[in-house]
Amino acid sequence: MNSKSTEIEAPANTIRKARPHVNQTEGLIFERSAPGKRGMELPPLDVPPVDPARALGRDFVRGPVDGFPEVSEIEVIRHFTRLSSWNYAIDLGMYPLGSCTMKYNPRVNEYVARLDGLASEHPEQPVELAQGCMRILYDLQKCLLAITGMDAVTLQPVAGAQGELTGLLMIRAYLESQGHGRKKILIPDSAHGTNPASVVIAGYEVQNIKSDARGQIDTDHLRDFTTEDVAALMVTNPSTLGVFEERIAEIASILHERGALLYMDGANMNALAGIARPGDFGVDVLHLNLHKTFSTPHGGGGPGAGPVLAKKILEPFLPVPVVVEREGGRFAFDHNRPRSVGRVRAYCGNFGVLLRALAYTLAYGPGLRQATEDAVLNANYIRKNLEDQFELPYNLPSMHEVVFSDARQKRHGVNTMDIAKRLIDYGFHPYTTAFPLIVPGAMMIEPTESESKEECDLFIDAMRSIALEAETNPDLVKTAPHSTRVGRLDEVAAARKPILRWKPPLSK
Amino acid sequence: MNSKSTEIEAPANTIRKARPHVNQTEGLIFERSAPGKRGMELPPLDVPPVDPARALGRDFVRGPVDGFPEVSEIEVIRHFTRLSSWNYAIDLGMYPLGSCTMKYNPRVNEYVARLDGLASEHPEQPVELAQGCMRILYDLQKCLLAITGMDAVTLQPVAGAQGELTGLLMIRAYLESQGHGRKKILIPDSAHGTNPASVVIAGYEVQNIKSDARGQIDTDHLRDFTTEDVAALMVTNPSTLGVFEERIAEIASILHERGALLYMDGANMNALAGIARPGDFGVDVLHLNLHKTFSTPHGGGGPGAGPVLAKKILEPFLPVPVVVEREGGRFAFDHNRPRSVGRVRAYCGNFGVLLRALAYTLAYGPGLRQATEDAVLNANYIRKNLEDQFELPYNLPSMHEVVFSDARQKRHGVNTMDIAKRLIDYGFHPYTTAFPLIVPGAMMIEPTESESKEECDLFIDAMRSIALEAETNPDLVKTAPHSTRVGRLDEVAAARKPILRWKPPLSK
Amino acid sequence: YLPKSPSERQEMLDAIGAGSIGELFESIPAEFRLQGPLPLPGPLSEMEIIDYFQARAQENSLGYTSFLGAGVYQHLRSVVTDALIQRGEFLTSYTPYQAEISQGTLTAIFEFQTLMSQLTGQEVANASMYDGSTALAEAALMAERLTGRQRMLVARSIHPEYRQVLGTYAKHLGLGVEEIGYTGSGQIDAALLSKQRLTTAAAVIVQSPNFFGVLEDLPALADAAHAAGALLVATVAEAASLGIVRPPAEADIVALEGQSFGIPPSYGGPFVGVIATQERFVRQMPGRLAGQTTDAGGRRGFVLTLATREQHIRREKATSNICTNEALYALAATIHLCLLGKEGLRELALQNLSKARFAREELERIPRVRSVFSGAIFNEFVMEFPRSVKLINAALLRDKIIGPLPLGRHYPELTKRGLVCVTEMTPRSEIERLAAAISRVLETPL
Amino acid sequence: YLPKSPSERQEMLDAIGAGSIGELFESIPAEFRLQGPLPLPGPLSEMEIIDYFQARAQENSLGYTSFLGAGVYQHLRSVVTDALIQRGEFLTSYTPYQAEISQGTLTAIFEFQTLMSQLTGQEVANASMYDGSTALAEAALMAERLTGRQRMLVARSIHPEYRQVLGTYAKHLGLGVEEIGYTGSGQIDAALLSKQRLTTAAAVIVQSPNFFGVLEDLPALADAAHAAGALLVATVAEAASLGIVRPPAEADIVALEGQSFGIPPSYGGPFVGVIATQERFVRQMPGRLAGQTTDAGGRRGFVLTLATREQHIRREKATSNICTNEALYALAATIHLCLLGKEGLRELALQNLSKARFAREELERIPRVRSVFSGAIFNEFVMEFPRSVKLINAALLRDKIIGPLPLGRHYPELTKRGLVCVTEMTPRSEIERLAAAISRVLETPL
Ligand SMILES: Cc1ncc(COP(=O)(O)O)c(C=O)c1O
Ligand SMILES: Cc1ncc(COP(=O)(O)O)c(C=O)c1O
Repeated sequence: MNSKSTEIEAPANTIRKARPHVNQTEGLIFERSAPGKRGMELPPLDVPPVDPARALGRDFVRGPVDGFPEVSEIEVIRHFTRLSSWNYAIDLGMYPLGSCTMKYNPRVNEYVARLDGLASEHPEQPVELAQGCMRILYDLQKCLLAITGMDAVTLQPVAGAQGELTGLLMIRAYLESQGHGRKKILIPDSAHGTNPASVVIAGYEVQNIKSDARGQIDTDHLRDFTTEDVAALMVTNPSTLGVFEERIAEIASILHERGALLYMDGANMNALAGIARPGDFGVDVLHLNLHKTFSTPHGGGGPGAGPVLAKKILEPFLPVPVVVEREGGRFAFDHNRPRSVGRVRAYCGNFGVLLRALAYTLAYGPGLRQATEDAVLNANYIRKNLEDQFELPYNLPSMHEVVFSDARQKRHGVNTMDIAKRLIDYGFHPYTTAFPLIVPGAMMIEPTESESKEECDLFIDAMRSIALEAETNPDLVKTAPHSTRVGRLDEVAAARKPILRWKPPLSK
Repeated sequence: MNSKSTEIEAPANTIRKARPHVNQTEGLIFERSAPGKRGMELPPLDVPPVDPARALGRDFVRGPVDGFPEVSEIEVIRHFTRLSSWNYAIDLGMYPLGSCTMKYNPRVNEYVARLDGLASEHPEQPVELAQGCMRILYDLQKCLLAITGMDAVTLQPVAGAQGELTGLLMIRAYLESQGHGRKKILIPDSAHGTNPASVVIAGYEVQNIKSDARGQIDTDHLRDFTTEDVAALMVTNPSTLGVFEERIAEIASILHERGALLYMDGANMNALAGIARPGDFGVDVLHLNLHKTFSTPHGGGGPGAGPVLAKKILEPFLPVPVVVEREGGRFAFDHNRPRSVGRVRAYCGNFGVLLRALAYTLAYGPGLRQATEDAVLNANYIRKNLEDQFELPYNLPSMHEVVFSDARQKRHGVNTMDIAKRLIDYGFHPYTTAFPLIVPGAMMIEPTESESKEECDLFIDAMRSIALEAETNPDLVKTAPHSTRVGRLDEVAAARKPILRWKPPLSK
Repeated sequence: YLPKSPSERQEMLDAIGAGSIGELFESIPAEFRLQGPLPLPGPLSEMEIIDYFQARAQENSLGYTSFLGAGVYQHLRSVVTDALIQRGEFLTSYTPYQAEISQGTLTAIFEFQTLMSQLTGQEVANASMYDGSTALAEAALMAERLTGRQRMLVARSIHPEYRQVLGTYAKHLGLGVEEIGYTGSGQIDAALLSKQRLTTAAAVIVQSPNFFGVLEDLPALADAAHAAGALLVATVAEAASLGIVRPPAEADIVALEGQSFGIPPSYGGPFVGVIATQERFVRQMPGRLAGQTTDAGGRRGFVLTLATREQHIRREKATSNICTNEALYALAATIHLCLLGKEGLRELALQNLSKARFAREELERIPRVRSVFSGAIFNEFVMEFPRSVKLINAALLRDKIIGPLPLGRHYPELTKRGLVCVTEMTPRSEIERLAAAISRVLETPL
Repeated sequence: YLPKSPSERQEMLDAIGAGSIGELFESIPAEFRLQGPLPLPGPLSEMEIIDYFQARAQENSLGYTSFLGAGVYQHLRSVVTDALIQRGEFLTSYTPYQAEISQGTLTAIFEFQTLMSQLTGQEVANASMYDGSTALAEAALMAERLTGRQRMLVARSIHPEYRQVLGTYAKHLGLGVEEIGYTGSGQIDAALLSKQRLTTAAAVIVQSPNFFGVLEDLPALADAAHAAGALLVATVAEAASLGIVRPPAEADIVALEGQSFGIPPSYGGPFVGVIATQERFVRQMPGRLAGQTTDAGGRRGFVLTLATREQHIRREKATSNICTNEALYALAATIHLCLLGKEGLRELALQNLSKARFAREELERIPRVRSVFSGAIFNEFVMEFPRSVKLINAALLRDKIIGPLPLGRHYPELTKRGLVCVTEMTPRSEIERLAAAISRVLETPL
């Protein structure tokens, strides 16, 4: 606890969900190093040792790596155990980061991903000895096709952004095969930052289009913008406001009429799985974020997987290879796909993530619908209980997330980031603050289906209490968090003179 | 942090090893229960279901268990993850509980203990299908015999206390076989509480004997006490003062001359492994605490294993069964031991603990000696750096632990428990306070070999800083800890009107 | 595993003022100090350790289907339980003597006590005893303390190894152990429990379901015992039965084995024992107890309590010598039961009940194979075969089946009888395979 | 996995004021709302899920010894790494945007960046890229941004799939990719890198050890490139080589695959990619970076920094579209390297070196089998066989051996050549078994 800030600490009893508790300090692992300590032994070498300078040539050899750590096993265990205790996590509580779908990561998925015979398999081993892996890929493909209502799929992209790139390249390859050299991709102003960034890597130009007053795509504008030069529209549905694009069918036909395609960013599929299928409402290609909707663990920033699903017309353009079923139920890789966009990653993508996503899907089966319903229920419950305290800039019905703004709290000089930081003291991870850009001071809250009513109620209480604090004691909120082992960190200084690695002290 | 106590908080910068950090609150799991929630699904029943009332008879059936929890998997994960974050542990830092040998618990031991083919094995399966388990037992036996220099061993006892009982029963059986119906066991006043308690269950009487001024067994007294009625002396060596019984050979001969035996409580074997063997200095029977010296994890209070090692004369009296090697390297159980004391536990004892102890021994091999040396080095280093601040009631050379007393701090009204609690604020688990009884206000510190010099230095700093606080700000120490999510708990109230279980609220 | 560099060792020796590490061991008489290294295998690297144990695992029963129970059961376990008990904060902590930094363990213990009380129908339960066998022995000693009587009337239908342990504990304390036989139902022969015999007995001791898988009539036994001032001690070795079977609420002391709750067989241990009883007997109960209390700020917390029963306070006057117990497996059982929950517990028990009935019927169909006892069973039962169970089992091994437990070793009167166990983990197809394999064996002449 | 009871759902609906859950979905046009359940398998219980995947594992290569490398390596892993990355606090946290409750992840990332800088001899490294193949593609785009030139000179000895990915990324950005062949040493044919050609090139792109296992002469290549204002981009697919092989310090950008550092093969992913470079290039570097800073009290802490390079701030002007990366495996690599340490890293590399030499000699002893390239190797090498490698491999399967990778598919000029990999995990006896098996196969006429 910052000694400075204790003075303005609110009465402890308003915070029910968390209390400070003693926590271990720990430096960098390099600071524990001492010559001769070891954390791991190797089995003895069972062939004659070679002299590296002889074997490689003097110019190719390096000496011991300067500054590399020398620590014992228990020091490694303690180092990372202590570090871990400084993290918030889904296993500790609600993590309502909007657009991130931080849901429960089932433990059995970790177990099966580590099975000998799965984790141990080499991607180049003969297909006769990889039928198990291939069947996992194939079964997952079938599930994803059923959930999205699409016709074709690639599991190779390893994140949402790579899925976007892959989908865009497929669109490009398709249009070029039709003889259309189109140049632009339309992107609503509410889109996630990866969308425009992916467009550029796909060699397209970004054309931003504004949302209407209700936060939906303005179909009139869309008509105007959809020129001959437009290859596709990238739509996020439900949008990043958590709202379903009601005119999605109309949007699709506007595009299709003009020979353009509809790309859907499926990051928000947690609002639809089991309820509605993008394939039914005119989407030509979409990606899924398996590390969101399909519960694979985020691991502090990855890994993920971003499969791309497409309509029949785009199938020839899928990345190579494609897993196919041959007669007798054997699986094979089809490399011979001349119209393919090529490879977007070596091997079969993030197999370990794909496997977990399949485990997740099998656990629910058709019951995925209930998960989706609960996710939407939670978001609406939170919305209902907070809408008298926080500004709702767009008030169409919410699906899996709700986006407020800090407009009311701003009057007291308290912004969304301050409220977010104060939530930490209340025992929660903050919501998403940076995004969507069409909402200044956005507070994007996605509880997911994994939160109990009790956890939602505690969150509501915390938010209401902070709203009150913003009025009565704004400084308390503006200097939050007060209960963490470090206070707000100086990001400006970090960027101005970046220190991006540890270096041995000069005295040595 | 207790709001009350913050006022008397010392300047934070004296505490280097820990800081408070936000920590999740959590009630009892029963308080999360709601009808219909489930944490685990069963595979479907593949035989016809029976009606329990029919199958068992109406009088033998019960209804759903009242008050039993109904919670989901994520709630269980969070509940126990949150709970765990309230615990201190060896994985977090030094745990210098004297006599408890809290050393690093190697992770690979957890891995091998869970291997399919080991964790899955049933103790009644045919020995042809249990050769792997039996070889583990046999190999461990050989290691323990080598380390202790004894002749015979049983792995059946599942804790130190049960080892004591087993050893005493063997002594009793042996003496009775010699026609001596002796009645008493001598126990030094420094002994652990389990020693006298075990003596009673073995059907013996306890005769306490006083230590001499140096904390050692007074051999003159011993001579006087060792009458015809004395079956054995139970000695802890090194003693619970952490001091080697220098006259151990003399002690053994006094007993042996009078037909009595020497039992050694081997809880402190961490001072001797690889350095000296009890079999060499006259011990007739001893137990080891594998959950101490051999690093099997304590798990918040168990499991353990307390193998008993004995000299040849006691071998016929070992509990049944005994693992033996038959020709062709096959292993078998010998049940046919008519002079055995019988069984002390069903099956083969705590196999999973025994297995871990073997893994530990194999990791070190003869290098166990280095571990012992480091343990003794750490204890002496701490002693050296604290002996000007704390009273050393007995000042013979320390081995693996050092015992101070609170005599100096008492002058300021600060006792060993207060210092212990204040250590918590400094990021340490306290030392042992309750014991040995011959040191009023004991502070029994056992660092083990697992602590780095840096961790020892931090501990020394903490203790010296607390010594200073005891003089300058005794109240700060007396009301510690100040950094934990709950403050000192009222143990008297807990014992006066015991609440030993949760009950559903009456309103329901 | 040692966190010191050679130069740090030297620095520390210098600080101590010792010339060498040997100096620190000089209090050990020179003749007892080892000169050479110990003759031990190793040191092995992590990978070699794994190789050693993997090789051992291959020498066991991988790939076999087993029908063994008899006190150790193959039940469903969740990977969640194992993931949680491996968290260092639980795994590598000591007994929670320092409550302020042990609330995790203490809260879990309190929950364990609650669950065990709920399951057994008793008012309080401890956390924990070593296992079922030692819990039973300790329960007998407790009965002696409570009644002041020394004679124990022990059902022959109790697990033979439990009885052996009880015998070991009882022997030198002057406790008499009298065995009470069983009837054709497989239950204790209540007719042998005459009022006269009971009047000087500390307790009637039974197991339910008993070693033959048969449920005992506890209410009736309790009535008989109580009428004569004796106690009823009930042991439960198959705790999964408590999901559907009437709890031993009428017993005065329950000694329970908790292995069925998420704990692997692990060749016989570690498991977790429990003693549960009535509140009025709690001060004679052995073992650790967590109790609820508050701190100065009124916040709820838990502490170890009633320690005046325990060896570290009372020494030779303690209720038991137990110190280290099976806390981690009490935690595992707690997590497991929370996952299973009210419905799952019942459903699991029902599956066992249904499968055991199914299996018994399948086996009864085999000519000359018949069910032995008429009493109600949970998931185990005794079958009689036309030839030695050992011989049959030897043949079954060829089918990778570990057959029924031969009862002859412990019950000479029950040769050619075997104890069969099936749980929710035994697929129907394996039950059918067992029946078919036994048929085949019996068709082959000796 | 859902934490709600039916009555809680109803309560919440009531609070919202919705008559049914369906009402909450009314913003989806009715025609798009599914009527029936999805045609998906399941729901499966935990045990059934395990059964499904265990069955799949049996359909793979359990029990086979493999000599495959080619970008994915079987190296020693410690159970410690896996235990630590499974701690919920690491496993189930998001990208550390909120620094005050993410210091664990941020500190580990900072350590990862340091380790990668140390290993590659570069000044800074990011954390992280998807894998080696995409890191290489991104490195090429970075070279284009840094030089303003569009032509890439790409060694044919780079991993074919890495080249394919590079091709996919380059294609629509108007980047030219020119392939540069190799010589008899197995190294890039430096003679083809004329000054003229280099003057308009953004970068020379090589891999070292390259796909044939041969080390490239990076200092010389760097000199040539720099003299013409081009950059040298080096990719490292076998990062374990950095324990003994001179680091690519002279390269301007290093694209590294970190799978060798404690990450299982897992049929090709997830792995972890890294881009390392010089400080002066950092603002053109893609991917996440943690930097050191302080809080108001002067306490050290770490934050994500230089985010103005990234898509969530810069959108279409970002250095890359990467967002989610491979943080958990960056953590795994960090833990693994801390365990291995300075000595272990070197010892492991030396073991690889020694075993590969031993294996090559063993295979060279077989008549008509010869080593193809003369350049220095680390743990992989190319052998020429007297017949198709595919045929040989098919025969080796009978011995439960997965043989050399046939090079013909990607290098038509290298039919009958196979790439052999041995690591510290390949026991000598298995190497000998491979040699013996190949001998036997070759003795059998076709
Ligand atoms: C709406 C949306 N689109 C795309 C992405 C990018 O996905 P990824 O991070 O997997 O690249 C995200 C994730 O942050 C997102 O929220
Ligand atoms: C000296 C000594 N003897 C005996 C014991 C009892 O061992 P256990 O707890 O394994 O029963 C202990 C452990 O606390 C001890 O420290």
